[in-house]
Amino acid sequence: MSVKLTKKTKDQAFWWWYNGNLTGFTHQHMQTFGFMCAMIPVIKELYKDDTHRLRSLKTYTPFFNTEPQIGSMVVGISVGLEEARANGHEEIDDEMINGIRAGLMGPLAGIGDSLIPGTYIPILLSIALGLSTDGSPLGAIFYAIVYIGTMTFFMKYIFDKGYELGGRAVDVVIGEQATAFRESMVMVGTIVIGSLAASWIGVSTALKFDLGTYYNAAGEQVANVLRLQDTLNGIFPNLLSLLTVLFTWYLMTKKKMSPITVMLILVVVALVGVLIGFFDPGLSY
Amino acid sequence: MSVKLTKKTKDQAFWWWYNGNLTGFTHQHMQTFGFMCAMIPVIKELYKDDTHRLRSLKTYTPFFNTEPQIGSMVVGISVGLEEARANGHEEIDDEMINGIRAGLMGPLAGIGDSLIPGTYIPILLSIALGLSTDGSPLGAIFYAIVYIGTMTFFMKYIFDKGYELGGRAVDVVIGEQATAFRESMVMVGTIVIGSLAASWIGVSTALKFDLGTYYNAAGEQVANVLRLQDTLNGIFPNLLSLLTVLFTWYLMTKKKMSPITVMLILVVVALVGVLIGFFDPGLSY
Amino acid sequence: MSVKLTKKTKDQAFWWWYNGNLTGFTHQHMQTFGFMCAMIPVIKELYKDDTHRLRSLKTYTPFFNTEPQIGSMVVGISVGLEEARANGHEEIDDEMINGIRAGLMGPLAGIGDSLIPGTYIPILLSIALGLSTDGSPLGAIFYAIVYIGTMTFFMKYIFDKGYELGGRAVDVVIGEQATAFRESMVMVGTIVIGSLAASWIGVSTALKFDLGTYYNAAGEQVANVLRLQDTLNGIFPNLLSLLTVLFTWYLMTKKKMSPITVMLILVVVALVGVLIGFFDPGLSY
Amino acid sequence: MEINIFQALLLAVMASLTSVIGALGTTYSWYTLSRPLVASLVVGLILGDVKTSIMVGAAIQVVYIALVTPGGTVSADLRAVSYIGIPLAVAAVKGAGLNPASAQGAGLAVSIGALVGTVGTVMFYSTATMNLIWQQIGWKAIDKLNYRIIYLTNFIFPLISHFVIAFLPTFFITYYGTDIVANLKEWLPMDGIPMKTMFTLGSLLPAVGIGILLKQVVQNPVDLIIFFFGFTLAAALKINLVGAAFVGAMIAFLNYKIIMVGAGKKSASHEEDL
Amino acid sequence: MEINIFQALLLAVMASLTSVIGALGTTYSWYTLSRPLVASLVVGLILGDVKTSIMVGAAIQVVYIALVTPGGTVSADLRAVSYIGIPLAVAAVKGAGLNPASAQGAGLAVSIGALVGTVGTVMFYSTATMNLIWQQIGWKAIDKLNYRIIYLTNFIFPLISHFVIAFLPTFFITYYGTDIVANLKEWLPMDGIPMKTMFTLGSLLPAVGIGILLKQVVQNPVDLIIFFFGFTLAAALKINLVGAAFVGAMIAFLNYKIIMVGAGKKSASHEEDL
Amino acid sequence: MEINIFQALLLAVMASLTSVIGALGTTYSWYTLSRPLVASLVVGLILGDVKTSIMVGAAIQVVYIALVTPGGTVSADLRAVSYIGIPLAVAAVKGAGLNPASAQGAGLAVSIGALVGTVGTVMFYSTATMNLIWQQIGWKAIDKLNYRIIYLTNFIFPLISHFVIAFLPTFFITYYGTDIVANLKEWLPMDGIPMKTMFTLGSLLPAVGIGILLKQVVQNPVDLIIFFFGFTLAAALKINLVGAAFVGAMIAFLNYKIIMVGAGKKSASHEEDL
Ligand SMILES: OC[C@H]1O[C@H](O)[C@@H](O)[C@@H](O)[C@@H]1O
Ligand SMILES: OC[C@H]1O[C@H](O)[C@@H](O)[C@@H](O)[C@@H]1O
Ligand SMILES: OC[C@H]1O[C@H](O)[C@@H](O)[C@@H](O)[C@@H]1O
Repeated sequence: MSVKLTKKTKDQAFWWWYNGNLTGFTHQHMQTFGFMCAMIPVIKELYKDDTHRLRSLKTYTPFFNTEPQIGSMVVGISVGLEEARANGHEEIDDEMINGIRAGLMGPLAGIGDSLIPGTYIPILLSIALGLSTDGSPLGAIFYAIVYIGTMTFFMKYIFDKGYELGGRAVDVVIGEQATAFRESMVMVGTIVIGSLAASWIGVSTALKFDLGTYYNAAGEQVANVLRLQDTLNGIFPNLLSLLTVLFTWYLMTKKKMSPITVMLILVVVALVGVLIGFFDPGLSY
Repeated sequence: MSVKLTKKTKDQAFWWWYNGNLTGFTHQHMQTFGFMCAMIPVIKELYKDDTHRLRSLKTYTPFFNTEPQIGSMVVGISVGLEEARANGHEEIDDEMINGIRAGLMGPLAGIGDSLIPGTYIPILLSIALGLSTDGSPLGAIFYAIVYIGTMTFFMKYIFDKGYELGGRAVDVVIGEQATAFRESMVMVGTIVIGSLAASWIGVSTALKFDLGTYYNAAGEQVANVLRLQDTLNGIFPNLLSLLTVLFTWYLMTKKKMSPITVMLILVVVALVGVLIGFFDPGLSY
Repeated sequence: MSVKLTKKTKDQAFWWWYNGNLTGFTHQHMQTFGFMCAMIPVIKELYKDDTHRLRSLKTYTPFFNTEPQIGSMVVGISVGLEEARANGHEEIDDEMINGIRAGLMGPLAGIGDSLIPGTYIPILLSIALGLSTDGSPLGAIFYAIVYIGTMTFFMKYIFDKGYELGGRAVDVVIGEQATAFRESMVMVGTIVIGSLAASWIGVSTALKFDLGTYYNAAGEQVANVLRLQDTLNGIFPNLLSLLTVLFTWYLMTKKKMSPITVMLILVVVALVGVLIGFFDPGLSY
Repeated sequence: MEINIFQALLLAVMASLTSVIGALGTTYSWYTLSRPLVASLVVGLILGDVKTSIMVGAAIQVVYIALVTPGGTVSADLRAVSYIGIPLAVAAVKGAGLNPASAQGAGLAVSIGALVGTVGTVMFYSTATMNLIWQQIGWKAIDKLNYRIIYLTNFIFPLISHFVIAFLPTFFITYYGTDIVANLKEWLPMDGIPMKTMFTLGSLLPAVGIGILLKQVVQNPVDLIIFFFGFTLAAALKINLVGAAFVGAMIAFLNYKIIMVGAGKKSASHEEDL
Repeated sequence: MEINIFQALLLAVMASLTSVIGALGTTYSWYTLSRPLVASLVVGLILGDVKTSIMVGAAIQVVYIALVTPGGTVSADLRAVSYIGIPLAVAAVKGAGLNPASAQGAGLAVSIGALVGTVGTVMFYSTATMNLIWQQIGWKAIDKLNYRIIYLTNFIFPLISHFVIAFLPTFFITYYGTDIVANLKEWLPMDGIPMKTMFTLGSLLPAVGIGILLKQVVQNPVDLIIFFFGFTLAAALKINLVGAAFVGAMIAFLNYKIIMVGAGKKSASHEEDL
Repeated sequence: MEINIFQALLLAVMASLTSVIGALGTTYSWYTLSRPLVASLVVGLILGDVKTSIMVGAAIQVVYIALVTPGGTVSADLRAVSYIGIPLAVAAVKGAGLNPASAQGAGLAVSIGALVGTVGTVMFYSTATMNLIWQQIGWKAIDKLNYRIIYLTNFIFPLISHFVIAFLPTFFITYYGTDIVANLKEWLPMDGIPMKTMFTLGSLLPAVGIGILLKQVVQNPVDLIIFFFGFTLAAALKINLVGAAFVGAMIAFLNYKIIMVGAGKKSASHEEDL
């Protein structure tokens, strides 16, 4: 006796996600509630007793966050897996489902952020800006229609692909292979997050020491200025950003601080840094 | 009772290869026939009965292609292995020989192409051009003698080295170690082929969108031109070349098309691309 | 019955190292004697019979060399391990201790050389030069105090850390895990040494061939000069340095030559190279 | 030019709905309605001057054309830029009688945008923090299988946060702000402590987002090696994210083989099922 | 200047023998006799004006100095460049009374070279395709152990391809071509569809060569990861092939250890025998 | 200006104590007392003109500001630069009546420094070689557990090397050298064989140091793969040492997992204890 989700239920899952992936955002749980809302119709249809419903709902309580649009794939996969679990595949337990969720969210966050807001949107906006040069509303309308149209199609498409994959995954990605696959995906994710950190964080110091002058080999008087940022780059490029990330990671992981606390600490760091001249964005209107 | 190839037979193998490595070239089999012609004297001397001869001749029917001059090493290795097989080493079967052939052809193609026509010949030609500045035939004569001389010596040398290696290989590279070695060589080959693709294919699009102008932060009117090639490079450098290779690979591997068919398809692609303005080499006399 | 080294003995080990890490330097043994001198007080305190003393002293006879200041960590680790061995941990044998020493010395040499004389000292000296612009002794005094002060503190600190680590290591880094760890450290070391070679050796040739002129596509007469160094860089950047290192490695490892002999060979190479015009530093006063 | 009470109300509604965590959802609100170019059409309709508004919006859009918010870190919440910044800029530009497409016009617009962008950042973090209250409620509902509360937690309760943190300030600022805006540059100069700190903070905060992502994948300090490797790819080798993913895939491929070998299977088998 | 029937015949013979898959073998034909500089000496002897021919050949040689043909993909088959292009260029240059070493002389020579180079490319692919006929025959001979046919397939039958595809066209073009050549630039302008398509094709075709190589090493889609990695090395990191081979060796070294561990052997053993 | 016998003796003592393998130990002697800036203070006190000496020392210091000596390879032993070069330069500068901070003054100082730097290099290698004698003695002491001899080998015997190779030459050169120095540039021009050979040697010798390090880690030729990989990182990818260590750590991490899998343990366990 095999249970098959109705199209309607799958659509509900998709649209709850589409509309609510970030609406209840906190830095503590990010997209966890959004994800749960998407799974609720599925869980309600698949299981009739509360014990199973509770077990399955709780499966989705761990932290979740990714680029939400490309991330609809993960929702699709989870729906597929949940369906397979309801059909008696006992290998599919919480650990496996969350392993896959956790394994995918890193890479998809990196790839999604760089491809959607990082690449696709700038292209569309360039075109749209061209259409609006003289104050014409055309560009704005063009952007809204094209972006929402293509993105909705894309999200639905990979949601469906994910659903199929999730279902099939049962036959393939089980046991040790699933572990190996998941761990390796996490590895890609970690590498991508590393690159993300180096590309998108640009902490730098404005500190410089004016050390008078000295005479070089040609006997010329040369200004002797030590820019701390140059020195740090010599040790490793973008070192301060690396250290800042490690610092936040350390506070959250080892000191068990919440993201909010860490942010408050950074507020203090920023203020003190500015006061002592360590930080100076050097901007002007 | 051990069989040892005569010097004469080995020389024949070498010279058949030297003279015929590409003479019967098709995109289907490339150097397969050239390789076979080199092996025939060897097979004839080593085996007296047709069963063995046929078995061994058939060993060399799979596809073969590499930079043919540096590739004379592979011929040498095969001669050595064939000799060892004739001496009763049963581990040396078709799979093993072809594994080694296939493992080496990728790396040697990449390395050979970049070192011989890519580096050595340009140097010789530079010198030769200098000698021919005023229409003197000296440069041409110099190039012909030096290139043929050094290359013939080089080919013979690594053929002999290959032969020795092939003979010795039996004691060493057998069983699982051979598999591991072969697979790892194929891996190097695949990586080198990847680099080859990126270095030697330069598919690019000329498409650009003229999107009027917009005003930047300083209020200056700036031309808003979207060059598709720039955008694609932003996603990944040389992306179009990557996609083109994957496309040909897909057609040949998954759609089982012959290289000729694929080339005809590319003719159509080129023509259509030019007509719609996607491609434009932008050359002039 | 557990033996604990007195603070005094540990301090002695540290200061012997501090003062003598390179005083008895030869290219044959480098820091071996310096290391032994640091271990002697430890060995004398831990063991009362000559058999054990001899065994432990001999543990430190293999070649040792690293950046000596950051290298005080290795001394600390060895002291910790020796103490553990004296307490009956039989897994700690010569092979293990030397494995760790050998595993660490490569990475620490690379990292230490680039961070201390390569980064920290230039910074301090820049500041000091600024303070001495007008012939004032201030800069010299500043440098001497700050460098010696911070470096001594640093060396003592990582010596102590190393000692703790060495003691704890027993519970953790034993058996196969120790082997895996050591081999992997050696791997990092080898990679770092490779980078070191590429960064710090700059062997280049001055050879160039003046090949008259030729006419280019535009019909212009162009000087046709072949710079060997450019050609070599085209094959692989800094190729001559790579070959020189391999040459010295080959002489020392395969031909069992001593470093001194190799250096004398290089003197000849340099002289001959200069005479035939292959080398030319191209300097002037 | 004045902004009347009704207009200010509409602007405040829009500011509540948009933002990266706005009530209309990521695709509609953040990636569409809060883009300055799109917003300028809405603002133009509200203020009754589409042409000027779009010219101002376009100038501001250029600055934020590739805004990315990794791991919930927002350097400029566009809801403020779009629904406070654009209206005020339109008012300021018209008030000063400037051509919005001129150097001064565009410059003024962009300055106002930058200024309120930092205000938006504060709004974003405050909203996300206030949402913690609702999640407390939602969290308890799970055990009771109270689906309704879960949906309310994700969709409805956060409206309260938006009301307090986005609606009210937007209303007041746009309603009273037109006079103030002219002197803002003097009150909050870029080389003053507050603005310097805000922008410094803007460069530090993404580290928290990355830190949160990192926390998910790195439990074991030894795994930081993998993170360092990825950092090196981009920092020292200037590889982009797609390239990093390719290199990462190569490494992960080896890792996969290692684990499979450890599990006693030949990695070759099944491989093709991936 | 005229090219007589006898000269045209000799040039046609040379064109048949050379090419990358020419009858004289790679080292003699492709890498020596078809190099424009070497060819110009041969052409000079045939035409009876060595000096002019070599000056023309040298100018053309510079363009093709580092021509590489990976995986049987040829962007310019030098047999046409050398044995059609050089003679026609010599004729054209002398006809116009130009100094072959002057800007106009060298420019004209190079233009003609480029033009017939594309003709040569068509020749190359056509010859390789026609050879498929002979391989059909040769393939059947294997089972019968008919060595003679195998040798004929590799060495003699392809001469028919060369006769049809290289000899005849070369003969006619060089014999009748001297008048035509002057107007070629007008008939086949570089910004016309035919030449644009030819050159575009020239940039696309190497992909087939690489595709063929790739097909040999990547059966399993998952192995594309390795290919992507190699591509990234050159495309994003600008590493050259030797460097890529070094990096590849490092990865392969780990792979070797993994497989050996999987096979239950310590990789350490035997390693030194490699 | 003359250097008297007493001053020359003091300078010779300093030259014996400093050097990278100087008797005062790495931190005090090499990294402090032999730095030209610090040395110039000492020299100034000895010669009785601190100001001039420091100006000269500062000019020379700039040249050697980032001197690294990997694996016992020294391109310029600063003991000669500092305790022969600086005094002679001070003498020369004052003799010629130059301002040490002028173009000519600084130039002269730096030239003399470069010149005696190569002399120092010879001193360094000679001392290290002479120390082989003492190590012969020390080596025998180990078996006899003769601790005293071991300490003497490392600390006291090498003083003899320093006396012969550094003390005596320094004394004589500084004592008699002031007159000579003016003409040195003519006697040993930079484009003469001796200086060319010296500087060429300077670029070759570090290879021995790296070779020694390499010998420790690469016994098996196959391990050269790892070395080539590291070389490629810096040579082709321009990564610095810290970056190379990060990449290396990633590779080593995989290697660690492979060995652990081979040893029949799941690498996951214990990992965190590292
Ligand atoms: O980085 C992944 C993801 O993190 C958060 O959920 C938000 O900042 C999103 O905009 C982002 O795409
Ligand atoms: O790429 C390897 C090899 O492929 C084909 O055989 C020909 O194109 C050769 O010229 C080339 O060297
Ligand atoms: O390279 C490591 C180390 O090698 C030798 O011991 C000396 O050259 C030191 O100065 C150096 O730090």
